[in-house]
Amino acid sequence: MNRIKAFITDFGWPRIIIALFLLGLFISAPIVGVKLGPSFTDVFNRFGQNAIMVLALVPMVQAGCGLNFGLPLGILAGLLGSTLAMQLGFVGAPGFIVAILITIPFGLLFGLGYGKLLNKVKGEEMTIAMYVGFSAVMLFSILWLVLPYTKADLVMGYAGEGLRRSISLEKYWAKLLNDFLAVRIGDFVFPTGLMLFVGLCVLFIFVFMRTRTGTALTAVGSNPDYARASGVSVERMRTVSTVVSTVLGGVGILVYQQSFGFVQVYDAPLYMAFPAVSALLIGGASVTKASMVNVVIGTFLFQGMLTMTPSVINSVLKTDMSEVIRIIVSNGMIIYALTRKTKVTK
Amino acid sequence: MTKRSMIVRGALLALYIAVGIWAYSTGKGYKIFVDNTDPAVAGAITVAIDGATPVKVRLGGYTGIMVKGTGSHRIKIMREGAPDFIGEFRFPPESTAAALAVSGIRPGSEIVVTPVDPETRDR
Amino acid sequence: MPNETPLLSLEGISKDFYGNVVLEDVTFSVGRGQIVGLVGENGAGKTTLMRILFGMPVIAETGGFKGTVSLDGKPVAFKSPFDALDAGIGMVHQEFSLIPGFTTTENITLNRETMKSNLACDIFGSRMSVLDRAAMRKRASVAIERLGVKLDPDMLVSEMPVGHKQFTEIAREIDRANVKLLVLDEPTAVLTESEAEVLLASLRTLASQGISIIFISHRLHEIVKVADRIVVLRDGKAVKDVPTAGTTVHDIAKWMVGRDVQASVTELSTCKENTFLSVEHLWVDMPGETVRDVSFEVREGEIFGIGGLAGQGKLGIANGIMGLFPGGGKVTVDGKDIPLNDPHGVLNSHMASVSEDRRGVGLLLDETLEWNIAFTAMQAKGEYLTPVLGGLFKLRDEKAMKKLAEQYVKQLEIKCTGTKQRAMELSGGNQQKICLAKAFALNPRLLFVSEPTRGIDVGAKAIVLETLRTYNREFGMTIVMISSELEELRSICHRIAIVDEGKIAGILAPTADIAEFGLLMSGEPDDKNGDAA
Amino acid sequence: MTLKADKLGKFLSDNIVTVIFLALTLVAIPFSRLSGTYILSNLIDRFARSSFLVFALILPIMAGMGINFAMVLGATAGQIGLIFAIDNNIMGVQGLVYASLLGMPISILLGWFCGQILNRARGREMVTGFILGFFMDGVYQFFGLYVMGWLIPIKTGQVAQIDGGGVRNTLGLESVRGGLDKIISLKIGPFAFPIVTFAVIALLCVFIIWFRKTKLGQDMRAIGQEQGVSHSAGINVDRTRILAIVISTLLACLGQIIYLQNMGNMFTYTSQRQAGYFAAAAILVGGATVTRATIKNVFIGVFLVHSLYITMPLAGKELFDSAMIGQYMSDFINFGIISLALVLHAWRNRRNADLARAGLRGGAALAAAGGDK
Repeated sequence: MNRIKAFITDFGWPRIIIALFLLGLFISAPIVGVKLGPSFTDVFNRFGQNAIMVLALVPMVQAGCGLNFGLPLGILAGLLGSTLAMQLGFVGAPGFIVAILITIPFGLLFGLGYGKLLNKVKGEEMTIAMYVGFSAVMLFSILWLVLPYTKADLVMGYAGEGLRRSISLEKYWAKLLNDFLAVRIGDFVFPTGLMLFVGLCVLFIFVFMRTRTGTALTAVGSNPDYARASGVSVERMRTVSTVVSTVLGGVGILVYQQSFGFVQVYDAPLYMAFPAVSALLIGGASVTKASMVNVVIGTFLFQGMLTMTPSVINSVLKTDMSEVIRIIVSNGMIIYALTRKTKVTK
Repeated sequence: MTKRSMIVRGALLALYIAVGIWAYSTGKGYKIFVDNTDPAVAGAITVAIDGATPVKVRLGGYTGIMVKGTGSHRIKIMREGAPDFIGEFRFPPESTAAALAVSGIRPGSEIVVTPVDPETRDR
Repeated sequence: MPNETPLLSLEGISKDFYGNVVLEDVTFSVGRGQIVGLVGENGAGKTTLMRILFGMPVIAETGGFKGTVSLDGKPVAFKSPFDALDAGIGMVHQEFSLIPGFTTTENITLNRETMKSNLACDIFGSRMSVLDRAAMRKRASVAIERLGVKLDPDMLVSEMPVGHKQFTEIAREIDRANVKLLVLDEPTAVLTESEAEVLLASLRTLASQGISIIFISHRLHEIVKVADRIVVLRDGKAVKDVPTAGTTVHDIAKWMVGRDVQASVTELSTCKENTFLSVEHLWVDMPGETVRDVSFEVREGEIFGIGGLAGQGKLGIANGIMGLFPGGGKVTVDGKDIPLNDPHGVLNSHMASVSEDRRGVGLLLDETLEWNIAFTAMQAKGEYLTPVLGGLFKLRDEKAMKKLAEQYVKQLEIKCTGTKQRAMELSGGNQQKICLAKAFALNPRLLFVSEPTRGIDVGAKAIVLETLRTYNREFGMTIVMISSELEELRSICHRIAIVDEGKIAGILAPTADIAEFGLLMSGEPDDKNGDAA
Repeated sequence: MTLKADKLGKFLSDNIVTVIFLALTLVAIPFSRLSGTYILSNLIDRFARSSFLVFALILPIMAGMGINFAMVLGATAGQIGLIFAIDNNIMGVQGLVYASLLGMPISILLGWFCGQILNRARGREMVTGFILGFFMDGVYQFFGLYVMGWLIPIKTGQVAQIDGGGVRNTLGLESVRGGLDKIISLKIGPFAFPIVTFAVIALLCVFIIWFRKTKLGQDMRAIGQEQGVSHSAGINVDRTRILAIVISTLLACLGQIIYLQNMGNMFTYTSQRQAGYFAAAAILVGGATVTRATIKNVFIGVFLVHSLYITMPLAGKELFDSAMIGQYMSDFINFGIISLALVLHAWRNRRNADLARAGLRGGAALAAAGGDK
């Protein structure tokens, strides 16, 4: 009994409720006439689509920089990567790889600047990150208009300049990973390539967190004074975590785009950090601790809920409440995490 | 002191309710349907009630104008080639909408306003 | 005094924290208009005694206390400090509790402002009253006048010199309508000598107005100068309660530190003659433990003790040399210059330290014992890493870390469920052993240990000290041990330096007269004004 | 001479956000090719429209809780009030009074709830308040789209969505439009002054000035600087913080009603968030920091931000031949200026702390040097 109680306090009521809610959705889906096969396909696709952006948050949480509301910076690097690769005329798998290769240096650059900035504003990271992300998205909105993109698929039809609001990846690398080695079982399709890529990224972070740097990073988040006394440069570790997070955010949006089929520019990345943050928190992470397990469970629960709610609830209530549920659950989760006392209280 | 503060708080509550009642009763809007079905005078008219922005009503048509509160309202009817008509009417109490036929207006006599069901007349 | 019943009397006060006796049968009283000087080392029980007097919730939470506190002859039991304040007892803390952006007046009348009621009060309560600033200013001026000092009632606290802040605090206490007793905890600690003089004078002024004062200070000559009676606390007991007349600073120092039982001095290792560590003109900016100008030398294989009262800067020495707080000066180890302000560089120079702040700096509370012990060696020296994929990159060597942790768990008798247990779940003593293990894992030739036995039980204390002795004897490790517990230092060290006001007041042999230590700690040079009373 | 330069330098560094913004505006004005009269008459109108909202931020800053991004809760309450006023067909100033009477209790409730949350998120009030605003969006949408029309019937066609479910996304406020502004509108040349709205704003200023002199105001200033000291002096810190948020939320409710009566239409589910973004930008541009804000900051900020809002899109159009660039530019400047202000504040705090410590260090170093001799 006590162990159950301890588990519940540790895991947190909100997560249990969400898990039970999702379970309920899956159970009731066949009853209300929603096919499970396509639903599961959807859940897996959306899991893979979002998992890397959730994963991108982990290094910064572990390094004590809090929830990375500045994720849009990484996303912008990814947008530069995909649009430039398209502009240069790469298609298919090479196109996707070139997009990643372009994304990485931009991610490094943005992450470095962003990390340096966050080091100057310790204590207010999250608010500032949010606004820095917002401003960067708006600055890039101007750039999308003025940068000399020329490819007809990319630019706005009538003016011939400025990117379209959403650019189709149909002729480039749409569903590239999703369809790679995809396994079809009845009406359920398992996106093998997508899962492999996500697995690769998770493995990368898993290994990274076990290197000397990764270990130092965790210690900085756990107790910066201890880390400093052990000869670790706290500022440097925080910057490293920010860079890794930003680069991974860029790769994350590339994976998102290929699954979604479109590149969305202008103010689309504005609020993209929030669903990622809530997914991580739903997975059991706190503002100061996050693990791969949190990423996987959280993304699955959150995306599962987002996929299942509209189909199930709509067929029951004949009204689409999923948006409202999404807003309340995701932001409620963030508030819960922000107001929860962290484990170590000095 | 506590008694005094009880009285003051009670007065405040009463004021809150009173202001609410005042706002509701004097601010409630009602719809006046102005019919322009005067066969004698062909052409559109322009109507302004209580100094609001004038609205054009084509011949044979009608328009709905919101007025604030029951009681007396001023109506101004403008017609090309004729002097402006200014008159007053009272909104029929206990109803939410009413019709005002321009054709029934005779200088000197009272303006006739008849209650109507807004659901049937609207749109 | 014409009045027979004393204003405050404490009778048979005893208090223990979970069996750890802090106060034992303390009895003394304070008469009207009397100044009682309360002296004692850190940990003698002064703070706990004052907490009992003020009814701090922490006392009730830890099981209450024995004995009675009587005010005006009537027993009282305060449930919170606010009750004590209402009863007319004021407290002036060592740290300023003032609001920096407020003026003197605003601080003196804080939360007791003079107010004018208005209609809004009837609706929303008295907090809507408007402050009567003129009346507040008048009250502040009266309080300042009673102190007999010059203070500008309209000056912002943030712009004040330190002394004025202290006076503002005292003025705030005497502004209370019925103040009868003031407790001042180390009020002169942050003051210059001349400021302290003025403060002492105003305390006398207050006493002459009938206000009783309990004056806590480690500056013994001040006590002798201002107090009517002196109470000396040692190890939770009131060992002396004497009138000041005829008492010397020397006497007090002796009562303060002197133990009834002589510490068992064990056999010390013989250290070499060469200088191993040399510190010249070290200054360290560590808040609350500022080191101003410290120079000393430690021989190879020596256990060098650094003692002194809290806040005098002894902790800053180790923290400064280890690069944790900004500092300057010249430090050489084994003839080589040690880079200051560079924790990584220091750890690579065969040095290690055990922090006094176990939970804050010493441990990763949320991580495993393996992490805690191996982390510093991994980061500073690149140990406990194993190459992967033909040396492409290196990963944590969990196996080696586990082995290391197990070795120290056994060696230091660390009580835990396993090396995967999280550090926060261990007891204080075992946590301290983890900190030692972490330092030993670096294989240092010079080890700084700060407050190694603070807050741990007797058994763990013995193991910790024995371990230090063993490492010193068998591996020739040079140890600088910083401790508030003089007896502990005397039992283990070759030489003991006493730090006072950020400087070394003197270096003594452990066998030196106990009173000498007391005098050094109190900042009383042995040669002059020893018998000022 | 150098003293003067020093003073100028200090002034610039203390007001850098305002100065940058002023410079941007001064550059944008000629490019926008708008006449001075046009800009000025627009400014007067917009000043009346939105200053009240910005005042809502002063008290929480005073109480040390930073920018109250959760003021959108109050704005939401105001919008709920307006929805009912429109649905019940209450017109003119009465409609606004009716909306306020409904909105106030809701905003007090929401403010109390928000205060409780922020007390649990000490040290990260701003980000929590921000997310709380998003959270409230969900609750509000639930109310507007599902509760309205289901539990609470919608009476008027122009409030309900075309398909019948809930409140529509854009609500025309013709019946209350200018309800406050037009009671007395003083026309001087090309400029129209909404006298009553100005009077309300003036009244609010008087209230703020008076409030600073009350015991509660003094307590807020105290906890804003030193929570620990205030607590040990017997001030109920938690309660005082909640009160600051409640008053802020209440003012935001009234401010949003004043704002919307001037606009004449409302984006039911997004207007409240715009209010939050705008108010935060305005008060920071006006020279306020996260810890200090005055009435002057509000006025300067409202003027500057609106000058840019008026001129920037047109300047963008003239300069880049693209109205969109101008629009994105103002959004960028809006967010950017908040980031800049927050970064500068956090950075300045650290620098000041370092300077204070360096002073101490100098003393120690000097002592060390003195010890040499």
